Amino acid sequence: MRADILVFPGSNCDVDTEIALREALPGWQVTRQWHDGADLSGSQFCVLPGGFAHGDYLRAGALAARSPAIEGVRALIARGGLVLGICNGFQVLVEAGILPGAFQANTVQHFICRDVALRVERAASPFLDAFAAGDVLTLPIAHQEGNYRLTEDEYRRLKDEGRIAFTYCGPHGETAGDYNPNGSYASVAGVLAEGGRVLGMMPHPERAAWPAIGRTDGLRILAAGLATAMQGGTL
Amino acid sequence: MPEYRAQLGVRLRSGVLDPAGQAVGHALRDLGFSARDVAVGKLIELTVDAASLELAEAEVRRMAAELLVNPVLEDFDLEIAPR
Amino acid sequence: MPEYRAQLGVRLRSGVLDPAGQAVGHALRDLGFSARDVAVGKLIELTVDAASLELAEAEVRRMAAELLVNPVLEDFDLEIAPR
Amino acid sequence: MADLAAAAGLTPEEAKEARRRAGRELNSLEWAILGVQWSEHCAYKHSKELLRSLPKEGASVMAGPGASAGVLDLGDGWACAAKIESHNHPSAVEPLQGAATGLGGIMRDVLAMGARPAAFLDSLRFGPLDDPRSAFLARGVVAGVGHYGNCVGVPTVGGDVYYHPSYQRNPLVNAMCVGFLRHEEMRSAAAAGEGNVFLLLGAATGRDGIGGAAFASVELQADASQDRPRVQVGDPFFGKLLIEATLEILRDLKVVAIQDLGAGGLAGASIEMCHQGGVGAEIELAQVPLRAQDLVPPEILLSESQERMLLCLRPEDVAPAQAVARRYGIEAAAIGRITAKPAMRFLFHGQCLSELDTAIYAEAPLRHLPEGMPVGHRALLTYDAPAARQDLLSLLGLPDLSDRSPIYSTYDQDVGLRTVVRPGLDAAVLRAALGAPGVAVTTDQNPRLCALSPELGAEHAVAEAARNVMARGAAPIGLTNCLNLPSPEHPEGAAALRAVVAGIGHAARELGVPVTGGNVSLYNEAEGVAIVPTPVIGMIGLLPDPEHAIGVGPAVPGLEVLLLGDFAPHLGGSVFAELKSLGQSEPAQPDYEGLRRMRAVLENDAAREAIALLHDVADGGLMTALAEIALYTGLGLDLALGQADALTLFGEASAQFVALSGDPGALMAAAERAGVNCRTLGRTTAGGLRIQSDLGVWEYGQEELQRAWRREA
Ligand SMILES: Nc1ncnc2c1ncn2[C@@H]1O[C@H](COP(=O)(O)OP(=O)(O)O)[C@@H](O)[C@H]1O
Ligand SMILES: [Mg+2]
Repeated sequence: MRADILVFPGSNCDVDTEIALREALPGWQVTRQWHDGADLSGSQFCVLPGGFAHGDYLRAGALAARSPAIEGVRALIARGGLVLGICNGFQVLVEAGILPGAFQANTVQHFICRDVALRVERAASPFLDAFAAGDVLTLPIAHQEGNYRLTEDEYRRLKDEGRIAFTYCGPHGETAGDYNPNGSYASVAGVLAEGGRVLGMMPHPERAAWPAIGRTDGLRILAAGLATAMQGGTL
Repeated sequence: MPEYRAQLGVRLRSGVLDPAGQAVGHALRDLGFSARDVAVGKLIELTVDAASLELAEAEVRRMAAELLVNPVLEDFDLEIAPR
Repeated sequence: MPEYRAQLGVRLRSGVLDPAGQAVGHALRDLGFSARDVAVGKLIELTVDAASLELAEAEVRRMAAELLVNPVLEDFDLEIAPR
Repeated sequence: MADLAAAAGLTPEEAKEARRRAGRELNSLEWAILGVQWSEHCAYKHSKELLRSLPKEGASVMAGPGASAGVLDLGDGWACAAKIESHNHPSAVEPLQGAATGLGGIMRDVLAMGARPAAFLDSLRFGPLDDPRSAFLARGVVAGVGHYGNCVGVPTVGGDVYYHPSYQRNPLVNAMCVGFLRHEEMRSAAAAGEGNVFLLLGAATGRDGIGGAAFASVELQADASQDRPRVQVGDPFFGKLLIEATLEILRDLKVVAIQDLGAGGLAGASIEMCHQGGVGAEIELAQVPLRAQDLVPPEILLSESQERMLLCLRPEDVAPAQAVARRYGIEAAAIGRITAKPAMRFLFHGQCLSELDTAIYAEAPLRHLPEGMPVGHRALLTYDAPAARQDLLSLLGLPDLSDRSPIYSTYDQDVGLRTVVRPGLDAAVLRAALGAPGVAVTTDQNPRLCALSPELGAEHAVAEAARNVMARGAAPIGLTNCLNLPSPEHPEGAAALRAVVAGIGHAARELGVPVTGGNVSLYNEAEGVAIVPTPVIGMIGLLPDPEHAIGVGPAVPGLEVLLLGDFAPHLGGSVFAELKSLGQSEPAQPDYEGLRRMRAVLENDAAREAIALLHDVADGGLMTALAEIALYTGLGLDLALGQADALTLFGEASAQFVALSGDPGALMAAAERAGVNCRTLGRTTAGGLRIQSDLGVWEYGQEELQRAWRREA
């Protein structure tokens, strides 16, 4: 089994993601691939990592979304592979039209790096197999443009289709109150594509995949490939 | 081939929240100015080679559609002239 | 009091490094466009109340000097008209 | 011709000396280069002699002062490169880009040692925040640190910030970078090998920051905006590509020498590399990739365009290096070759513009420091519980003691997966790599103490930095320093420079910590106001097993709260004395013996493992330290302090720590063996902070402390 991390100029969480995937997917081959010339044909799982691809100039993720490597991502999705966009990777997937919506700057107009609480919504996805709806995770965010915009219609559709993966919440899963760090529509922190095999999320699971110091919530998301393989999925 | 200089004014579509504009508006009012309805957009300027003004304009509109403007949030206007 | 709508085009001064313009230029060329000398600036629009066009313009220029434009790095042009 | 020399910032004596050494008149290009090379910023004219007095030897030192960054052995074949540098004047003119390029500059110093940049720290000084200009500068600087660090993919894991009127027009921005490398990966800047090639790697050269080094070496003019063209713009995105390309070239090819382009641009880097290697070079300026085609030779040589490195390579390695650069989309131009003759030959389209001995540029004549020096007084106080209760809340809300998370939460603290302990309290902890050793890192200096006594203040800066890494259980093994001072040409400035160097030297010797390098920033005065002497210390503490550093695990209710160290607090230079307008008296000397003993306690594995959290008593004294523990952990503390007065509650100590422990016996035993006083103060709880003392009993809710600390009135 192979997991590939797509590296764009300016990606800066690619090595971190590699470290975390090795922890999460023992026995898998994990590679980092430079976007130019990337070959995902032997891949079961592709991660678009965090960072500032192309400096986030123009709009976050916009330039990377036009890379030829994105065609490989679309092909992997068509084959039923898993795709995870983390932070900047989520922005790239949105700019590429693979996930809905758009991003704006955080309402506070500056970068935010801190742990947040996330509530797992009712969603069928290999990425969420380890959780029950309502579970509360702690993951760090680190972004400047994480204000995820959806129209009300889009939001309702995603909700009806069970495609909202995470929402920002309080320590006990409550969403009433001031727990939305960046202004995202309805506190949405992560969404799925149809079928649940593509996940985009602003928080960084790879930064919470470090059992030795007690950060582990991200590990369970990154282990999606294992869950799918165990269930005899189509990987 | 003739050169044309294009200028795209990229604005948030009406109805889209503009936190940057709001923040600038606040800051201006804090400084004692009467500013209202502040909007912050982008000004993208570039030079293209094309056989005619029409072709140049068409090329820049394709650039806008393919990369420069995000239609989910943004509108734009275009001015273009020979260089 | 009359209202005026002002539009500031804020550009990097010539000679100042424009990483955004460079990156966008690269991307456009990668997509097969002929774009050159790409510059990314800001477009700031706002409404002011003033007794006359002259006073409105003076007020907006003060806003530019005090907040909107960073003279160390940026130049601007201003268009202003009654609303 | 004398006007060319003067225009380049040289004194008549210096110009005369230059002519004498050259044996001829210099041309305009040579004067321009010399003006930069002999500026204070590049040549350390006033401080070089003094800096020789600092201790540099230590078991861990692999590279010391003189190298682009100091390098310390961490064991297991790992090493840590670290350096701190100022970017004060650029930040006063354009705070965002000034701070951003400060980070970029220090990052490339660490990269030049062959290390992967792994973390930043930022040490900041501003005027009082109720001054709008100071608030503007502070916002811009913090935004600039975040802009560069977050995007370049290097976390910012700590720093310090103080507000003092002397920084109002001359803020300080000191940036520290820490990098990690394997021993065999260490590189030097000494060019060698006749016929080897100089490869200029990175961004194209533009008209950025021309004469920046000279700018850093004069007092700020009232209208600093005239200095605009000297402001540089950083491109962290490009900086990231430069890191990756450079490390790949260093890994795959035999790079003879490498140096970053900083002050003095291409001239500075090439001269330094040749001088260190005792060689010369012939450089063809027409080969330098330009961003603006109309640059003239002096501009090409002196431009301080960011994101560039100069490499000395064997000819056969040039094409492979260029191939790597191309993959990352960055320029790599062969611009010259090494000559055996130790002279710098600068050519433009084949025409020789100048040939001058390397040493003439590299060995600036030193200047003598003028003689001279100043001091303060003392007062007493009667005290009670209500006053004590309120005073703590007031202290926590002071800009110097309040919550720093509004600053560091705008910085990416985690990228790289090396951050074991994030900022928040004392030192941050980094691991070099998965399963590798690591370090605790901090920057410190207290302007209040330095204003009273630059020498004792410098000693306390070292002591505090040592305490902060010790609070993570780390052993201080090396320090880097940035000496921010006013003009050395006035007697007070000269005396302050001498005093801070003496203070750092004294403390470093007492604690056995070598000085691995640093940076001197003089002429920090504006509109007739000189800054408080500000010797910022960046400390590296060794942690063989960073994942088990003190404070990694969570603290829980029911732990014992202990006070370690002799209870000898002092009000001289304290925040409390300032709050109560008591008048200031000179601080006491740091208790070095106490710190050495405390280090012995922390060397004991059982004692270290018994500590859940350790925090030193510093600004604001014992009460503040206790409150900071409650704020950091979210826990309550139930404490019995016994005899208490203003001095014991708020006096500031130099070798005292508060520990939380689930196994106090082990800690007490080790403390007793090391001769460290150890006293139980109480326990951690799930509630608020409750103090019992002979002044009475008083309490604070967690919310109330948080509000005061966050200045939410
Ligand atoms: N300018 C800054 N940038 C990043 N972190 C900072 C800055 N100033 C302070 N911090 C962090 O905030 C915490 C508290 O700072 P400080 O009060 O100076 O340290 P200490 O806990 O040693 O008393 C530390 O973790 C420190 O690294
Ligand atoms: Mg401390």
